[in-house]
Amino acid sequence: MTVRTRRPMSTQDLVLIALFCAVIVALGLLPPVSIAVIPVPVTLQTLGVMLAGAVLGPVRGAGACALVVLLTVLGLPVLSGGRGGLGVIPGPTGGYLLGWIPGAFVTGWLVKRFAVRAGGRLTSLAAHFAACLVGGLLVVYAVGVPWTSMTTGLGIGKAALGAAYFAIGDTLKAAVAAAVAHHVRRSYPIEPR
Amino acid sequence: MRIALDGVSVRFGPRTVLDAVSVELTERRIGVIGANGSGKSTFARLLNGLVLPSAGTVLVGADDTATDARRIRRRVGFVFQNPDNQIVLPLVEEDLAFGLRNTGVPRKEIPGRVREQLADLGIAALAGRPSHALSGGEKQLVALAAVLVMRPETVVFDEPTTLLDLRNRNRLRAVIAALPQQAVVLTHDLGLLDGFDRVLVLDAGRIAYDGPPRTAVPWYVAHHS
Amino acid sequence: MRIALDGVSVRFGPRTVLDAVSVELTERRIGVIGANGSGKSTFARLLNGLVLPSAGTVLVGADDTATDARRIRRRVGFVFQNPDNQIVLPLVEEDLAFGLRNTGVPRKEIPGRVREQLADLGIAALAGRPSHALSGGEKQLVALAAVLVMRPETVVFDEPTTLLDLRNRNRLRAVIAALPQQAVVLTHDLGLLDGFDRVLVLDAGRIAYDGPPRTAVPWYVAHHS
Amino acid sequence: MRMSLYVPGTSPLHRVPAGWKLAVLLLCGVAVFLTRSVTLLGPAAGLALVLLLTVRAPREQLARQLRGPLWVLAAVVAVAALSESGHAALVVGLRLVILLLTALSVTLTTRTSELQGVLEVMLRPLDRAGLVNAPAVALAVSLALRFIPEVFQQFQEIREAQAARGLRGSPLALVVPLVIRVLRSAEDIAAAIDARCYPPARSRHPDRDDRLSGKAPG
Ligand SMILES: Nc1ncnc2c1ncn2[C@@H]1O[C@H](COP(=O)(O)OP(=O)(O)OP(=O)(O)O)[C@@H](O)[C@H]1O
Ligand SMILES: Nc1ncnc2c1ncn2[C@@H]1O[C@H](COP(=O)(O)OP(=O)(O)OP(=O)(O)O)[C@@H](O)[C@H]1O
Ligand SMILES: O=C(O)CCCC[C@@H]1SC[C@@H]2NC(=O)N[C@@H]21
Ligand SMILES: [Mg+2]
Ligand SMILES: [Mg+2]
Repeated sequence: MTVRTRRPMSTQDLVLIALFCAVIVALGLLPPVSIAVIPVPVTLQTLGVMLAGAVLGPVRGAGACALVVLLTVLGLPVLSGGRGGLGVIPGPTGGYLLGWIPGAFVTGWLVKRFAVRAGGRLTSLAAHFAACLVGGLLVVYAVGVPWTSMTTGLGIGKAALGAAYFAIGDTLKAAVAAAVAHHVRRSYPIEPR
Repeated sequence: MRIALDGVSVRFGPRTVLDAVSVELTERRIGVIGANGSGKSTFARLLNGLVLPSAGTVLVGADDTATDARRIRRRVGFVFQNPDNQIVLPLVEEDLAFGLRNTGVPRKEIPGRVREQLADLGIAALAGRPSHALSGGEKQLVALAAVLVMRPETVVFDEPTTLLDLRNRNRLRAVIAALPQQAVVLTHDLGLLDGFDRVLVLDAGRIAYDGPPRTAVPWYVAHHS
Repeated sequence: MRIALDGVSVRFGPRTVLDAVSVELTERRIGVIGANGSGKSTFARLLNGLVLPSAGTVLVGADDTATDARRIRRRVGFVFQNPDNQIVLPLVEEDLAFGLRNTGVPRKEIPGRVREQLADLGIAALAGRPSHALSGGEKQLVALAAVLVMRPETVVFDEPTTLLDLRNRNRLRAVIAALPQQAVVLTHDLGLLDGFDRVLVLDAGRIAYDGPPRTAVPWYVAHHS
Repeated sequence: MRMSLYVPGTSPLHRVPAGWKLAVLLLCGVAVFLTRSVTLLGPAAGLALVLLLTVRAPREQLARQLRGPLWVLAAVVAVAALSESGHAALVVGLRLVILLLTALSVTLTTRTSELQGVLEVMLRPLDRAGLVNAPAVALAVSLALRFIPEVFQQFQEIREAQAARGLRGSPLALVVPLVIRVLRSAEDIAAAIDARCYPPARSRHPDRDDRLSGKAPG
């Protein structure tokens, strides 16, 4: 890591934001782990969202997600299954997509606040896992569920049913993201910010 | 080991990258050279089923890569140009152990095999070092160790020396020379092929020349500069 | 152009990567060689202020990299080892235009200068191509074009040939030989230095040898194999 | 990999300036929620369908963009029909159809560069107010477009390298090297951008680079 200390948001921060945006998109290009007939996108991209927060920290992590949203709105096929375009936002999953931004932020904030300082291997893993779960799951759903309810006119309860579909997958992804972030922090630490 | 390609073509979309290649590899030291884009990496990936032929068959021993890819991957190890692609865990010994654990080697045997492998390559001292902070040459050797610890019968190297200085290149050359296994080496570094048994020159997806390095290297240099 | 390092040290944390280096570069063709980790890339990055000295000063002409980095970047161009990391925009012509826009070249002049530069290197046909779909050799030439289009007075190359085959390497060598500018070339490919005016051999952050390639290369080979 | 959904053509929709299309789309998005009348929503949905058909996009492109959302739509309509009423289900379905089809029509007929232009115009007041660094956002978009194929290729390379090591299924073996490669290359890419005189000198805000951070959390 370079020791030249620069302006608060350096070129490198900008590059990291763009690269993690690319990682999130690339994870969506993988053959999706589709669960039978569930019609909604169960996507590895949320793994990327958690990683962006956990590795880069709150500001840059949220920046990477905001960039994904921007590319989506610009009509680029960046979401899983090669989807994109303005129509995603008013669609039923639009809220989840927007929720990625505060989701990554909260993940990053929690990691920065707690996980970085965690001592032992298990504590560190657990702290990362908790951060990914709170940010990448709870916060994302907190935006996504009401949004689904609003755009579809369904009650909150029924919209939450959709979230329940995702929860198992997203918990697994939080575990993977936590392990990855923990190992990356040990091998190639960058300061979360 | 005997690796046999019979009428193998590889097409990516409309593009023919390898064109009806038939060749039998039995020698211990085999070099593959050719221009950028001539098909070397594709050829190498055929040998352990990372790429499957669009036509023809690839036999490794008695196994067909199209149907027995899993077994073949354990018999044909692959060292890539960029060691960063291979290294997963933060410490060198953890990383070697990671591969063994994932293929179900009994836990108790693992530390012994890791130590032994590192010693074999003369890098026992790296065991406890952080794998991502090693120099290019050291990383290249660790990536090789991570492949060899799985005990493949053949090792394929795709441009293993591009990032190395003179000393590390010589070291890698010595390590390759000393390998008990069969080795297939793809390279632009023609000096690496001294003492090899056989060199294939690829050109636009075909074997344009096939012979000992003494004649194959000058042939390539004459045709490609 | 005259580039002068005076008592320059570079430390990363506890680690001293360059140690009180003083040297004056005025020749037209300067090679820098040395083992992996000896400090070559750090040395090169000093020359245009991408790395600033922890102690000492780097003067480019009359400018100090510590205070005039912006002006120096326009005078000293930089070609990195891995063109993948250097081509920053999606289309070739956009990428060449990027630097020009940053330096305030009038918008109307930009397309003409871009075309001219691509034609100079014989790659006019690549203008509208997406950067990620180029071959390794093409990428390296585009990266060079993106630097030359800024009309630097000196060009620094950090291992420009590692990914190239024989033909592309020769092409790049010819391009470097024909450059009107001063060139500083870091490389493990010792053949690249034929005909250079001066070669520095770095070892553990110090200049261990300094002389013409005729004597410097054998010295390095003798001390580093 | 094609990075844009744009379908070249000369339909009326292709010729409308991007800014207008976006403005109308936005209005439309608000309007559908102002009514529950099927006699209004029904014809509107028909109109949206006609609009999409005038674009003359390749069938497989349409199918890819519509398949996922139509499943969601079906599920939502089914739940609404079962739990509320047929009428409610119809209203929800028609609303989503209108939004989906009009947005897709705009997406298919507008170049990324045109949209980027609109983005710049929209960001301009925010930039002036010092809330967003518009040139930095534009550069971030371009960088992302440049590096999406690159990162995807790195991912494939890593997948191969791990498969050759017998570690195909391990998520750790795939993602850890990817993240580390990305972090490592960021240093070089940033140096390459700096080496090409970024940020531009005659910026109105000498401290402009701080500003993206103010915007990022959304
Ligand atoms: N997955 C793929 N899809 C499409 N084209 C491919 C793919 N893999 C390789 N190619 C193309 O096939 C040709 C041969 O590629 P290959 O990587 O085998 O060449 P190579 O001889 O290893 O080149 P180099 O010396 O640059 O490594 C190239 O033109 C390449 O662009
Ligand atoms: N930003 C940095 N932070 C910490 N250490 C660094 C940094 N950059 C370089 N180093 C260390 O400084 C030493 C010299 O690095 P440098 O890249 O200059 O070597 P090099 O001669 O170019 O090597 P190579 O031939 O492998 O490219 C290395 O040990 C490297 O790990
Ligand atoms: O692709 C989209 O349409 C936008 C993203 C919606 C995916 C959400 S995010 C949380 C939840 N977990 C998943 O795997 N998918 C959904
Ligand atoms: Mg190759
Ligand atoms: Mg270097």
